[in-house]
Amino acid sequence: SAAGKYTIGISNTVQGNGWREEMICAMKAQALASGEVAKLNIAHRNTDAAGQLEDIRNLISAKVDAIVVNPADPAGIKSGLEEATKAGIVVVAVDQAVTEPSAYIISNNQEQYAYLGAKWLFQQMGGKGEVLYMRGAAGASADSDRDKGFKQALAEFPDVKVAQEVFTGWQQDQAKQQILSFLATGTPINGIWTSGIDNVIVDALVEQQAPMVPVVGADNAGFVGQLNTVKDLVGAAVTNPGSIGGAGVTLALQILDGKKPAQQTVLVEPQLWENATDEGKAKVKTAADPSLSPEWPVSISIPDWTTYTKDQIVACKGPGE
Amino acid sequence: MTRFLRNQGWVAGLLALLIFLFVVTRLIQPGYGSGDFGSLVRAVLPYAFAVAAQTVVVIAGGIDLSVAAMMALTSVTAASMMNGASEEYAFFVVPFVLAMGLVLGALNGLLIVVTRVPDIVVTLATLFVLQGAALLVLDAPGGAAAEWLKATVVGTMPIPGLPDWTDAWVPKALVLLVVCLFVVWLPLRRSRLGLSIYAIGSNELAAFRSGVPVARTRIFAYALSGLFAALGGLSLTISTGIGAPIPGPYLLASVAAVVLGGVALGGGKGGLLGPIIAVFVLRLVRTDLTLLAIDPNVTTIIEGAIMVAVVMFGAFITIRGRPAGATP
Amino acid sequence: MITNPLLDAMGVAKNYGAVAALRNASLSVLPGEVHALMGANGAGKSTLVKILTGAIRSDAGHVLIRGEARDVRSPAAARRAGLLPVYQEPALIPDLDVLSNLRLTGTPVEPFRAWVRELGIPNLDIRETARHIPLAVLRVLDLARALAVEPDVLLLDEMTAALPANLAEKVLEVVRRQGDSGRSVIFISHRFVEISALCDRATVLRDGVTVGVVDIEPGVEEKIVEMMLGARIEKTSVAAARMANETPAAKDSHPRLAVRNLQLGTKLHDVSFDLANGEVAGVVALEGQGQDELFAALAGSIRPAGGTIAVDGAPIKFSHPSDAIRAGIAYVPGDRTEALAMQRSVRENIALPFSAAPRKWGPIRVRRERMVVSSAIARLQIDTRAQGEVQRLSGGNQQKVTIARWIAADARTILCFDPTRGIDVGTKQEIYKLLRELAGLGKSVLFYTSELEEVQRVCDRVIVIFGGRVVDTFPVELADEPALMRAAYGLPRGAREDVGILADIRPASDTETAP
Amino acid sequence: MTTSATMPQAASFGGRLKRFMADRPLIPLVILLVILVMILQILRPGIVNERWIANTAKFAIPLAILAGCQTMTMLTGGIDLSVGTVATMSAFIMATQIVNQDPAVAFVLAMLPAVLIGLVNGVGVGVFRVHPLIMTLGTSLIGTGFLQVYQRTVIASGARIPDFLNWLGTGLTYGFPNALFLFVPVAVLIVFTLNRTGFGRLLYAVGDNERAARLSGVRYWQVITALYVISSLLAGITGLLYIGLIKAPSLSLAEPLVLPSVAAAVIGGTSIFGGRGGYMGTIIGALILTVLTTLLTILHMPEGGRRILFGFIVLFVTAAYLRIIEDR
Ligand SMILES: Nc1ncnc2c1ncn2[C@@H]1O[C@H](COP(=O)(O)OP(=O)(O)OP(=O)(O)O)[C@@H](O)[C@H]1O
Ligand SMILES: Nc1ncnc2c1ncn2[C@@H]1O[C@H](COP(=O)(O)OP(=O)(O)OP(=O)(O)O)[C@@H](O)[C@H]1O
Ligand SMILES: [Mg+2]
Ligand SMILES: [Mg+2]
Repeated sequence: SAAGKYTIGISNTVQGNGWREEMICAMKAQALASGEVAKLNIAHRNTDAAGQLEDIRNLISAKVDAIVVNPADPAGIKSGLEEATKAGIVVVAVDQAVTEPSAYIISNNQEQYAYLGAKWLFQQMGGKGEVLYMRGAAGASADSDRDKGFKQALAEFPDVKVAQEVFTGWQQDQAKQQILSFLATGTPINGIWTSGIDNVIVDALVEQQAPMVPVVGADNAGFVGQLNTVKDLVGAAVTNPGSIGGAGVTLALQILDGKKPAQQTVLVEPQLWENATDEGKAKVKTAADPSLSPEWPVSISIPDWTTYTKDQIVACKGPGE
Repeated sequence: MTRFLRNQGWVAGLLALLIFLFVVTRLIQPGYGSGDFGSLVRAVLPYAFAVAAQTVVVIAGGIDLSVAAMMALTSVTAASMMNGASEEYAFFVVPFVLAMGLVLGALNGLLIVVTRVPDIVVTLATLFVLQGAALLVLDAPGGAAAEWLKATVVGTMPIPGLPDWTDAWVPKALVLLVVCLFVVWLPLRRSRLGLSIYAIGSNELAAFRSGVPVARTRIFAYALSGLFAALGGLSLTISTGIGAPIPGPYLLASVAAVVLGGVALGGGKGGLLGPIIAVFVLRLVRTDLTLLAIDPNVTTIIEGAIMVAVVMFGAFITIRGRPAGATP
Repeated sequence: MITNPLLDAMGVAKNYGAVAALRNASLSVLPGEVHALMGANGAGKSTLVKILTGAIRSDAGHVLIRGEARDVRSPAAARRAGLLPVYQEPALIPDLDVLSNLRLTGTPVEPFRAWVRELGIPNLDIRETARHIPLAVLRVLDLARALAVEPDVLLLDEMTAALPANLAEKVLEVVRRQGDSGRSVIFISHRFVEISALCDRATVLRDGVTVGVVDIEPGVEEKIVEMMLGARIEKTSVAAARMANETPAAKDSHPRLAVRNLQLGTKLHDVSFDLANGEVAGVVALEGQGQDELFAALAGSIRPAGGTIAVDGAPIKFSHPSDAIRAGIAYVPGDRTEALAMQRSVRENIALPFSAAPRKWGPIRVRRERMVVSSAIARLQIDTRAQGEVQRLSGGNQQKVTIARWIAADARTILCFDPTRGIDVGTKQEIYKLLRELAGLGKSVLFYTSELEEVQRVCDRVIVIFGGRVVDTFPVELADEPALMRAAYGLPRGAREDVGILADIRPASDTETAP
Repeated sequence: MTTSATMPQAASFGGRLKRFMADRPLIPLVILLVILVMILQILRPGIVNERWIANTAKFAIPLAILAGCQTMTMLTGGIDLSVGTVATMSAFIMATQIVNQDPAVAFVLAMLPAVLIGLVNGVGVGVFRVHPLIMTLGTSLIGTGFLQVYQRTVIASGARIPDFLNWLGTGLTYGFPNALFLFVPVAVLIVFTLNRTGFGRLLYAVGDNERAARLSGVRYWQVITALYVISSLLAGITGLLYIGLIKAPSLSLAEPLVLPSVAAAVIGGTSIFGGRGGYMGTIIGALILTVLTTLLTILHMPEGGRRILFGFIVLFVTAAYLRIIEDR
């Protein structure tokens, strides 16, 4: 099947997290579906910007045609990307932006992601009350982008107060312990905003028989399932498709084929699926996909950008495998 | 000769392994050249400083869980100080950050000496403290680095007296590494202070009874570790141009390279050269795995297996190599 | 003429929790004097030395050095004050070579080399790592290192205990000369011969209290023993015990242990001998003649390159000490740090062999164990005040624990490598008696000792090893000290000539053993 | 040494109290725990209620069992860094296999990698003498790799948490967490093993002085192999319990517990150099860490400040504990 002509390098710096696993699978599936890729060269491990620079330089040594990268930091890998461009390699950053001007960017709009969910939540709360703000990993750039969006929404609702701000570190167990500790304090809250560690929060509310409050999460299969099934749960899932990886591969191939997009930057706007209205409920129902691993986002494809089938992404096989 | 082999055999073996890996790399990618070697050295830089920091305290019989956090703190400090500042300001920032590493390292040592809490707990605690401090300095990756600093690790350095073709094979980063580590380490190792570090790691009681100022030596070892960690932090800022408050994977890597490098956890044995070569080996393995385009999940398996296999092999030859009738 | 003491300690006390290591100790040393510090195991001798040299802090007491009150807070400070100790445990850094060890302590190298030669080690490799140097040599190096800086007061804690006769002799010579040249020496030893040959005066400690200072003169031994042991005196003639116990052991067709042509690298050549049931066989050898390796091989610690070992007539291959133990052979190493889990209790240390085999990994039968262990403790008179951790016992009591273990396990053959190293006179007698009793019960003992006089007291037969070969075997009646000394140096005994051939002859040991 | 010579007096009350504590090191540890709980109650009056206690226990139990693995391995001078991976593997395999398999079969499949990794660890450490840290780090990398490869084969089939594990992980009986049904027997077994069985005794002996143990007839590899298999089995069981508690199978489920498990054991008084320590202290160490996490969660302060505080409290607790039990 490896009839394609290109070798594409991939660099990713978070391993063992459902979202990133889906991203990698989307890249593989898209490379396979496009028929244009002979080989994928994937550097996928837990590391920092310096480690990603190492991976990028190794990919340059391997003489790939394009590099699709989910940057550990927008500015931190600038020099590596610059070297890649100089070596004639097409560079596409997915998920987050990079500062290197020669790179193409296709990303989820993290600020908008947070803004959209927070705004919906504050409206649900009637524009007032206390919100539990469960962030991601302290010091991560995606987290600080989302914080900007959240703060922007917060500024629009002066009567909404942050009851407690915690960092879950994007870890399920930590988040669960934090929510249980918080519930034990008996502090009344009117809503919970999570940075994608969502289903354990709903679980905790159910287990503790705590009053249900609106919860905002991401479009992870587990949480979307809960929006359908958990009694009294009002909530919203904001899409943050891991399949952006597949879109990145598509963009890289377009550029290699000489079909450059008009702009360096393409933003995939998030959507919000809520179960507060009947219309929304129907949407959530169709979105739900209990067959997926609960940590995988259900939006496994992006219209216009990915061409693989569900079976292909779930099989998670790239060209030549 | 036999003693040389007993003392240095491990390092020599590692060096042979490294050369073997270079040959393998050339076979995989015939175009692998001086530029790629430069990339390798740049990748090695932060790991090398981290492992140097770890080595010093391990030789002194301790362990430093705070190396990576110390690197993060010094890195964000440097990056935020240089952010928007003039190029010359960096001349002040570098010594400031190094002094900061030295003082914070000494503080680690002081806490261990004063509280008498085991090293592993004290440095675990300071891991959190330093990480917290890094987050207070910068709550997300950011900052900047002076251009001249960034230039110190880019490109090569002609060494006078060597034939021209070698120039391309002497990356500036390598010169920086050698100068920073061995200029400090080599004279120290032969000095009484250096011997004291080995002594307290080998047998603290015997060292005390030999008149070694144990507490002072321990504090010094941690201070030196802090200095190396600060160099590591600086090298992160220099290579990425930013500072990141979340530490990279340098802690476990440093411990692994220390053991791979023939330094006994528990103290008293080994040197700096072995662990540094071990770092090169580990980085080059990563390069080869990328060049071979191996499935990333399998690379994890391979990296783990190589680590275990090398140490297992080492243990095996030491067991076999022991002459039949020799007693300790 | 009244000279002022060089070192004067008064009212020194030290408590370890509930254990009073020292209660009221005093010690006064004159210039140019070799001063013995004596006391039973656990009397507090080592503790006093550690306090005088700043290795530990005392709870109470004054120390005057040259008439001035000095607060010696660390070994380094003691060095500056001219006090240099050689502790009971080696103080060389195991992972540094000898040269680095010297540099670490700022010891001049040339004087050190000179002392080492003088102390009977002609060809020391100064680049050797301390860890690879045998214990006895390490002790000597420790001494040479102290001598090289020409201290005013040299404190030697059981310096000779781990030394074979030839090295011990050199040490005594050197120490004697220190006294003559005007320096003072504080000398701790349990060997009266050494004390009377060397010392001018003795301070005697009992239970942490100085009970007297005596001049060393002929016949003072009895008095010292009385002071040391207090109520504990118990005179038994070992010889008498031997006579009493000697029920003629049933002579089996097989010896308990038959060693044939044992070969081990460059260390052992063609070693052959028998060990009968009910026999105590002494091994006599100078330092490094292969006795360590012989014992280690018989204990299953190292694998011999050739030869056979037969137990009760059945040839057996040992690949691990547990094989030897299963065959009823127990090994008491000379270096107690090799035999003890220092942070564990006395009881656990003694009971350790009971749990070794996987089928014994289950629940412990506590009552039975306690019984067996306490009877072994009683038998060896172990001072168990600090029994929670073996490392808190005094050196001699630690040594006793290593033996007690195998008494408790009821081993049939015991390989004792210098078991009385650093054990006080009272207990020594006990151990001699014990070994004889064991023999009387039909057990066999192979006994290496660095104190030649012990051979006469305990053994039935003597096996002499020189250069890795058995050069002579003779009954104890012929083993007076000069004869043993000659034998140890590899010199042929009287009319029984040829060393090489002798090694291969199986002497009719049966006839020789019978007293 | 200038104080006058006095015979030791009958100890003062303070001295007696100190001795009392020193002989029973658990008491001061419990007191420190109680102080932390009291601080929590003062900061958030009413938080310390039945429900909170149950929740704290729920989270402390998996940590305490993993810390039990560390306690036992640390007694022999080792460490088991693979417990996180083993627990994650068991949990993940259980949750994915239960979808199509009989629960008993799923259970066996889930425990299989645990046994395997334990065996490999044991043989590596016991026979080949690989340093435990490297060995277990290596097997945990290898395990993670395999888990990722495995994960790809089951993405389509989804995952389910068996009701029984759900009940065990989150359920309450008369206000007591059901996890206690698992934990109490496990804890009793560990304590009994360490104090009253031959195997436990050998763990201490081997860690204290391996040569002495050898001379007593102990075969090191047997003890070590058994130990690491037991440690892995416990980790596997913890994984099952943990997935019942968290209910979200992920590839890094139990990884965050590894470092705290080491910390709990060390805070509880077990020495990483071997030969010293016990399990009761470890349990309280786990409780202290869990309470501390809660304490920091509810504090209103920037994340950096929280981490700094966490570090200092851990250091302070351990130092205070050592001061109290120290008998010098
Ligand atoms: N660290 C310690 N903790 C508790 N008790 C101790 C400690 N060190 C020594 N002791 C006790 O102090 C007493 C004196 O010990 P010391 O070592 O001074 O005896 P010693 O006279 O040198 O005996 P030996 O002849 O056996 O070497 C002994 O009872 C010993 O158990
Ligand atoms: N747990 C124990 N507590 C106290 N003493 C023990 C214990 N186990 C063994 N012993 C003692 O050790 C000696 C030998 O023990 P035991 O009779 O159990 O050996 P065994 O089962 O015959 O073993 P083997 O077949 O290996 O010789 C006996 O003197 C016994 O009292
Ligand atoms: Mg002593
Ligand atoms: Mg003694």
